[in-house]
Amino acid sequence: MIELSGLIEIRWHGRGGQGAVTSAELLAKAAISEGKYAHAFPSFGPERRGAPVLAFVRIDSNKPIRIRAEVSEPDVVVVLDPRLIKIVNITSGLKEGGVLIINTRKSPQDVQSGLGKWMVATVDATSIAEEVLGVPITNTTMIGVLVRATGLVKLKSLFEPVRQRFGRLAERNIEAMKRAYEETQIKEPA
Amino acid sequence: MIELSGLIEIRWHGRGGQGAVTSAELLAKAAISEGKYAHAFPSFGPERRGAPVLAFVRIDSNKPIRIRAEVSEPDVVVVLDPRLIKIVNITSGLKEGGVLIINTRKSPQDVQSGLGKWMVATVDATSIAEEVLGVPITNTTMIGVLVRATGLVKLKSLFEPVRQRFGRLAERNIEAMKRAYEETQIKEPA
Amino acid sequence: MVKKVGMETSVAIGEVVKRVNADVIAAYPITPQTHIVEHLAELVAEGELDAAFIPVESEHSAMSACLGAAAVGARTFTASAGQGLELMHEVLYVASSMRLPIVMAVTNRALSAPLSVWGDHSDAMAVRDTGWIQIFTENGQEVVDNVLCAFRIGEDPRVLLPVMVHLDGFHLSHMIEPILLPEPSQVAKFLPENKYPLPLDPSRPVTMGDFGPPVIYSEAKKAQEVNLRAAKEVVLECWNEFARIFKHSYHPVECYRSEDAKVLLLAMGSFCETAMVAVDKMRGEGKAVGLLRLRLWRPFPFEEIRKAAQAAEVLIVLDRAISFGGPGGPVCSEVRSALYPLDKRPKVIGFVGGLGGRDITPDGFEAIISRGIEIAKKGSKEEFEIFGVRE
Amino acid sequence: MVKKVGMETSVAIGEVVKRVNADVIAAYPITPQTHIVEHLAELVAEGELDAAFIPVESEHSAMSACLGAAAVGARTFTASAGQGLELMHEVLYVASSMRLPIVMAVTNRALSAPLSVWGDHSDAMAVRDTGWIQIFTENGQEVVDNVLCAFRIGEDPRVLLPVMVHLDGFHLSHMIEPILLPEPSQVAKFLPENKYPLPLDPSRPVTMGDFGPPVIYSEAKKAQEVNLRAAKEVVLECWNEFARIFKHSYHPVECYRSEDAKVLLLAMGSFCETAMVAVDKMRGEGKAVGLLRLRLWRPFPFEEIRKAAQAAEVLIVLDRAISFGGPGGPVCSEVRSALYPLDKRPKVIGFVGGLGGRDITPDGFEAIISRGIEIAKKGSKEEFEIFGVRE
Amino acid sequence: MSRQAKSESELTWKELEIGGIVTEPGSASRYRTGDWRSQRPSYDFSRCIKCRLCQIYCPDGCINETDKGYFEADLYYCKGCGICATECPTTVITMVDEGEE
Amino acid sequence: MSRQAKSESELTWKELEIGGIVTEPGSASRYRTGDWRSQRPSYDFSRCIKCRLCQIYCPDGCINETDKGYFEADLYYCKGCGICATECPTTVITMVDEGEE
Amino acid sequence: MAEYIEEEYFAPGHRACIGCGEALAVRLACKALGQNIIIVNATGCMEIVSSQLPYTSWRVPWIHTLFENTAAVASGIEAALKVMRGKGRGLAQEVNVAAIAGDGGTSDIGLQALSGAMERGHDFLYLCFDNEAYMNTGIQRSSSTPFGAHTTTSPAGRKSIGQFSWKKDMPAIAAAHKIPYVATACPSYPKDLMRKVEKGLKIRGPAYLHILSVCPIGWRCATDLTIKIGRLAVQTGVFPLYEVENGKYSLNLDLPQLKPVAEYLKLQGRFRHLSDEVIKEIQQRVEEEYAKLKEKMAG
Amino acid sequence: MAEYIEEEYFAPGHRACIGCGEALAVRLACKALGQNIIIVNATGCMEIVSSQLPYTSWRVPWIHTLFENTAAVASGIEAALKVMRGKGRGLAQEVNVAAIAGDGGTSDIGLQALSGAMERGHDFLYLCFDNEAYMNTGIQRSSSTPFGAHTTTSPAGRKSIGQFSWKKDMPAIAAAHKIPYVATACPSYPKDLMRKVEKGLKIRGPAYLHILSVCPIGWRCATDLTIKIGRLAVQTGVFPLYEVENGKYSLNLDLPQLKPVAEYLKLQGRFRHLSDEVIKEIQQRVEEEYAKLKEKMAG
Ligand SMILES: Cc1ncc(C[n+]2csc(CCOP(=O)(O)OP(=O)(O)O)c2C)c(N)n1
Ligand SMILES: Cc1ncc(C[n+]2csc(CCOP(=O)(O)OP(=O)(O)O)c2C)c(N)n1
Ligand code: SF4
Ligand code: SF4
Ligand code: SF4
Ligand code: SF4
Repeated sequence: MIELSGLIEIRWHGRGGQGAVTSAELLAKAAISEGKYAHAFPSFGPERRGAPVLAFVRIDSNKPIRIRAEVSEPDVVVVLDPRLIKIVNITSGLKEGGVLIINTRKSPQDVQSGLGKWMVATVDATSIAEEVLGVPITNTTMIGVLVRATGLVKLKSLFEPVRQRFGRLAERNIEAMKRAYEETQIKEPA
Repeated sequence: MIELSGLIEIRWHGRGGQGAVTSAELLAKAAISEGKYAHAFPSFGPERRGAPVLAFVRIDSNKPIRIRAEVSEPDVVVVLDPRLIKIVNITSGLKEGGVLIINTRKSPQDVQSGLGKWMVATVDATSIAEEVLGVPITNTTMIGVLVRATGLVKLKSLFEPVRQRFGRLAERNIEAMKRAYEETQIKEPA
Repeated sequence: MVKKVGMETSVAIGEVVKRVNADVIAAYPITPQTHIVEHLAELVAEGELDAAFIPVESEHSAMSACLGAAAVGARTFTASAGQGLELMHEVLYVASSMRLPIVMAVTNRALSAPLSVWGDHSDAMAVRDTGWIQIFTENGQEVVDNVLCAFRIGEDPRVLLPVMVHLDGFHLSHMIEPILLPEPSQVAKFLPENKYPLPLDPSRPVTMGDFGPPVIYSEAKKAQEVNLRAAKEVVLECWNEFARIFKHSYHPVECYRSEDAKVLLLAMGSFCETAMVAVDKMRGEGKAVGLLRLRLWRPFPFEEIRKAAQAAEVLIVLDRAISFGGPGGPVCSEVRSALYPLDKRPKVIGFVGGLGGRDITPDGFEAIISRGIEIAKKGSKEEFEIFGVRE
Repeated sequence: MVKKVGMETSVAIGEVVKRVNADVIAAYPITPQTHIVEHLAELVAEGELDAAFIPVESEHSAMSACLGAAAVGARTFTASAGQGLELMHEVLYVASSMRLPIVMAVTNRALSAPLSVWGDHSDAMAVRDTGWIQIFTENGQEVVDNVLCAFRIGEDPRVLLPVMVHLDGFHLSHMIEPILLPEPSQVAKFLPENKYPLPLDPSRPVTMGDFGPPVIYSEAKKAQEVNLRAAKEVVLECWNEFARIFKHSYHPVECYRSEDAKVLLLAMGSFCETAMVAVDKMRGEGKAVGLLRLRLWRPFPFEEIRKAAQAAEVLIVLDRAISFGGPGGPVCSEVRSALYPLDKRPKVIGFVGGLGGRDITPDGFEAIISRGIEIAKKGSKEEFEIFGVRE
Repeated sequence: MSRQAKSESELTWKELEIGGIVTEPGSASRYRTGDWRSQRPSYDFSRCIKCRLCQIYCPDGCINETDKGYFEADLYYCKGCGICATECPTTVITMVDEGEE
Repeated sequence: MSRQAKSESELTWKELEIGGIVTEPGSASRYRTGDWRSQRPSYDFSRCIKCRLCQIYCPDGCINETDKGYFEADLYYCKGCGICATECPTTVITMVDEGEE
Repeated sequence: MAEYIEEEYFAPGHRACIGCGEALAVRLACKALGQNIIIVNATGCMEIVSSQLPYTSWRVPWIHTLFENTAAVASGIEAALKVMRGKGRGLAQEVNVAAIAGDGGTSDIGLQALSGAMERGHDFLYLCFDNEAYMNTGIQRSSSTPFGAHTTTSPAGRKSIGQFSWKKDMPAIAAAHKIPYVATACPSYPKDLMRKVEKGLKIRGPAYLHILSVCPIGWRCATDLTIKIGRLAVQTGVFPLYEVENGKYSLNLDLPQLKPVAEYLKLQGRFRHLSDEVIKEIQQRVEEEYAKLKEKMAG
Repeated sequence: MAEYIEEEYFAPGHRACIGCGEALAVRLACKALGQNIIIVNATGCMEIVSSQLPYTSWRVPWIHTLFENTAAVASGIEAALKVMRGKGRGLAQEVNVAAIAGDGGTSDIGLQALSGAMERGHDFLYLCFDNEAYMNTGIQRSSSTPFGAHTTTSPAGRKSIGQFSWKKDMPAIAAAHKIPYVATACPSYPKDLMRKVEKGLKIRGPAYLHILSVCPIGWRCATDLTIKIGRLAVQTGVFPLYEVENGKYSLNLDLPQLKPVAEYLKLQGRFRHLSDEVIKEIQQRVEEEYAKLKEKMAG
């Protein structure tokens, strides 16, 4: 787990329909429920099912957040779909010492050469999601990794938002999140 | 015939559908064709067939006309329909020494007591129109009286505008106009 | 010389549209615009004008049909007023931002509620952001001349913008008055053929009306804005050329007896002529008053207004529209804004009057001027005053 | 104490509408307004809100259905944006002049063409003459609070006017952020029942929406205008009362670090918060800059603006809309107009930026302020400048 | 109520109801449309069969039943269209010119 | 033409065509929708009867005839919907996961 | 006619033209609409002639807002009344809602609002008073203007025979919306008209009534012929009186023998220019349409 | 299929969702529209995905202006081309004009413009791509959304079964305008679709083609089922393929035995909440409508 302080900016990479916005939303809600300042929002546009999309979260423990621009220099990047890595520049603007969180079967070390200056956390979220949820939708699962790697919020702070959002499917999502939390592999920055 | 000079303002009284606007229009066109400045316009509004309506003409031999307000203090008033006399105040604002032109079977003297300060010209335009045009529409007929009483334009200046407007019915309208011109009875102001 | 002929201004507009050989007229009836399109319908029915007259089912569609016609390069005309102009409000922005030259005569009319068919400038002011060129006129001749100019201005390859010619409802549209129509030979000389540079054409397929993401929308808007402002030069050029051929000159701001005037009145449209009568009278009484007649409303003539107004002590602006709860009259507000940077600048006093067809007589104008002078001296409790309302 | 909850602002609006127990919601979908009405549809479908949700076939009908509902005394809500607000343009005038209280959330969006679904203030500015009360907001909480206030203000028997609450499209509408919803008990205390004084009712037949001839139209318009201006007092009263109950106060013009500022920036909407960051930074560098956040746009707060701005040397106004070919930014123009009568007044420098969803960062605001100061000193060739466009 | 009793040229802006609402139902019945008339119905009730058709068909709704059960136009409103005369199955009604004074 | 060759983030306001008109037909074909894909069609052409149904039904119109008369997706565009696979009457096509790298 | 309703809810003093068939139709319809009604009126003749500030001809609650949105305003009223009644707010009793408009306000500029309101199933009665042109603005063609008619925007001329298109079949369009009640009426048949208004009010859901209304001004006919010409429209088959109830057609006045259309046309100046050929063409089309209508009765 | 047209006038690189049936329908229609065409497109999915500045998917002249005015813009183009050709200005050859829009742009907000254009008899082909909701803005109900379907503005809930109204019958409404050609199509039947497009182009006067287009996003179905679901819509009688030529109906694919509607519904998440009762109700209504349609074929 890495120490992040002040205003933390997080960028999600996903595809239209994969729920990147939802995970951003859940994280922000969790942070807010802990009394933090936070907000979340999607990349605004008419992106269609399948197209690469972004979502953003900002969290600050101390003061209200006044910037609503898209995050261009994130502290944390979360990648929901491993196939995006070769398509979009996922580390664009990622701050030195920042955290890269990827859904992949690979270990952090294998992810790529050149990712040395960032902490890297990986998990095979697709398999977890398929096992636990029955569908390869990894947006909730990946929050578990994020929590593990950054400690930005407490895992249990997510339970209420997840329950509100998913109703009878909530418990399974929580389980997936927990499993991801457990199975996360982390490589500290070089 | 009375001497009128400078800016002459004329008000027509008719009913929706009786063609007061047309006669105002014809007069203005005739005046313009004589090189005068003139304009004509209806009382603006959604007056329905049968309702009392107004139309206005201004003529000036020397300078452009800059006022477009309705005429409230006319030099000349023309009444197309004798039944209007008891309904609307036809002499409202009529200038002293002005001219009152009425379609009526009556002689000018009989028209009403109290009209003494104006020149009064009358003709039985309804009968003329019925005889010559076959319908009791007196708008063109009454122009003949106006020309006779005021000399504002030459009678023949009206022929072209009438022809343009009425096509094959023009000649009969001209005839009616001429007859009215002939049959006009005039009483000078007291 | 050709003689002026007595003619209803609405009819005269139709005659101009005939003389420029318009291709498409799409219009929906509304008082007081009807006589214009009725005359056009007749010209087409009689074969005097070879144009498509599209009797659309609403003004929204009127302007939309005009968009389509202009996009294939047709010379396109329409007319509307009041509620009609409002109903096509959304479409107006598209015409200008897609750079489609369309000429529209607007017989200015008040807006509902209450429903009024009579004239004021509410409709014209409600479209002042839409990116159209807007020209105001004061009498039938000006209407005729400027409808002709509108085609030339709008279709100019440097401009390619839609143009509104504003004439006051009834007070101009329904007037029979002396009018000199342009001769065909003059029109031929004055008005080139309409050649839209990139029309819809299967032999050279273009895509019109794209979707503009944030990364490019601002660029498109700046291009539009710069283009519209630059159109002022073309308007001036057109009016100069018009003066050469037709011997009548037009300017964005017309100054009447304003030379040494301490007090200026600024007005637009048909009231200007009435106001002249008042100015003449007051001048006769030795009062140093003058009149500014604002003719080119969009693009707004900043320099001309500053030049015309800055020497005065008091500038009284009469608006025929209210921006409710806002600055009062929009014209007054924009004039103030334009004069704001000047070091020496007149006091600007705003009046609103002549709403929904209420007349203002020469005496009324005198009263406005006098009251304006009084306010300039003593101030007023109100940001602006509404003239001639029963208290 | 109740805790703030993370919630999308659009959803929060729906929650407020539920808490005020609205009777009728008539709306047509348009990005970025959709989440508001979708949430309301869901609340109605789940029986959480006992209201008629009318899924009309266009925005013109959305506002028209609202007119009807308000005329029988229903508490009425709708939401729209951009093209939708444009399509109902004609109807907006009617709502205000017939004095029908309707609350509308407007998720500000740019206007076509090119088509843009993203935020700017073109749509809000395009309706500035329509006689509505218009309130701008800067974050989700302000949206929520002001939607609640809008019902109270609009339905107040002294007001009886429709109210728009403006929230920037996406930047406010689509944000999940901390929000405190009003408690039912607070709502009960704060918001009286809607009692339209003269509703359509067979037991007391009234005629609404007459035809107004020239002899009476001006009187109707003056009544409307006076009433809208007077509404400012009720707005202030409402915000005071709001502060009493909810412990959060609102003002027509919010001053941020403007005390001794020589240079002021004026902005509206969500950009205000970003601008604060820039102001803080510049203050940190010892620069005497401050920020004015204009919140009440209609009725325009003349006194408050004058008071807030007159001591500054330079006032930089950022508009997110262009009045094409006109004064540039409408806000800048109106501010200039309002300050015009002052003897000592700031230089007012106009910028347009943030069109069609283009972001302005804190650095961008710094650049605007610096450039504004430069223009104030050296002048500019342009009447206003468009910020952040690729040259 | 009392407000509407003032005519359109007297009402001040302060006297108008909110939004220009008119609160007196049917107040237009003060307006004398009889002034529009050029012809007037005249009656020979001897032929009247009291079928009421004239009353039904009058666009101005101004035909009232008399004490004797006949139907007669209220000349305050009658515009003189002649429909009643044309539709009367027993030619009770003839239209006569209003005359000059 | 050359204008449109610039991307949306390069074009200046002066470079836009009048009214934002796009003069290069079909220029969107520069846009790589293949990036959207999670699955990819893979072929066993031995079963192919050249009925062309896959080509007809592809929403992205990205199936081309090969030299041998088979039909194969252009992966620059193919979004991986799976329609071709589902509609192929002889199951020539199977969708396979794109995999990570 | 025992069932004649004495009350006049549309007060005299209205400013409709002399002999106006539309005013008559409104007057009769109002009798059947009764007191427990809210009327929404589109801009047009009937609105203008009845509501000049500070006067009103209406003795029932009435609202006018714009030209094109009548059905939408009615939607809002209907929905509001219903939900408020449920909440114990507003009016306690069920109140009927009627929307009225001219043919222009119905078949052209107001069609979309009407279609939307019908589709959503609002419980209201829509009355189209069809005088076959935009009369309020001075006789411009609408899509309801019959073929060949001269109007100011479909003038007869060297290159024009007047209206170029066949009258839009609004009742058919309304019926295609599958609403429970569609009917035609004409004030020349007052009993029939009032019965249909009453029926339309009683129906749950949208009802549409299309009322042919002679306009002596626009049709260029004598003011006393209003009733007669309406009757001829029906008797010639130009405007058959029928009802469509839940998709089922029924003819209210079956005419074994249609009168020649020429009898109808010749009384009207707007058709004066038509040649015998064209009249024949019209005759044929009328017969065809009438036959199709009768087929639907059967079907 | 010898008649398959190779040319793609709707270029790949468009941004429609994976498996979009509407994009397929447009692509196929474009083949039949050919090169000698001008296309007018309403705002909606197809416009957004095909025309993002500075790119375009269109290889034929194409214009988009607004959401609700497509048929009116097409009117202007058609009328202008015709008159200019007559004057020897503009394009020398006759060019076809097509207007395309979604179901929202057709049956709701664009209905009036369409009705007006049909009434005026413009020579153009209107194509409605019906994906049964406002998809571009995120699946809100339109009047073309079928009964019971869940959308974001007709959500299923404790007090709602989803869409409350029956699908508006746009082809019937178009046919009530008495235009020469009305037809339905679906890209699952590509030959039929293209034939109808070609026919619609050839007809003089207005032609209307209503094309059911599966939207995997809005219908909540697998992206590879687009064709299959379209086929089921036809085979269950939910969306019969037919033509109306000058008022005469003909069925293009008569099905002796309709498949159960449930087969169609169960593949789509938007109907997931429906009870067996409701499905039965739908089944019944589908059968009724189908029977009525067959009656019209006979009649
Ligand atoms: C948006 C708009 N366009 C045009 C008008 C002008 N207008 C008012 S009434 C009318 C004609 C009404 O015709 P119709 O609906 O047939 O009714 P009628 O007057 O014939 O009874 C027109 C064109 C308007 N008020 N609003
Ligand atoms: C006046 C207006 N209102 C609303 C919108 C927002 N809008 C754009 S596309 C769209 C939905 C389109 O739906 P449909 O016509 O069915 O086409 P689809 O996207 O489903 O293909 C909406 C509501 C708009 N652009 N303009
Ligand atoms: S003449 Fe006409 S208005 Fe007079 S009573 Fe007879 S029907 Fe009525
Ligand atoms: S998977 Fe879909 S997009 Fe790819 S080739 Fe097959 S049908 Fe086309
Ligand atoms: S114009 Fe026709 S419909 Fe209108 S009031 Fe006059 S007669 Fe009646
Ligand atoms: S939302 Fe539906 S119709 Fe629109 S592009 Fe996606 S799949 Fe196609």
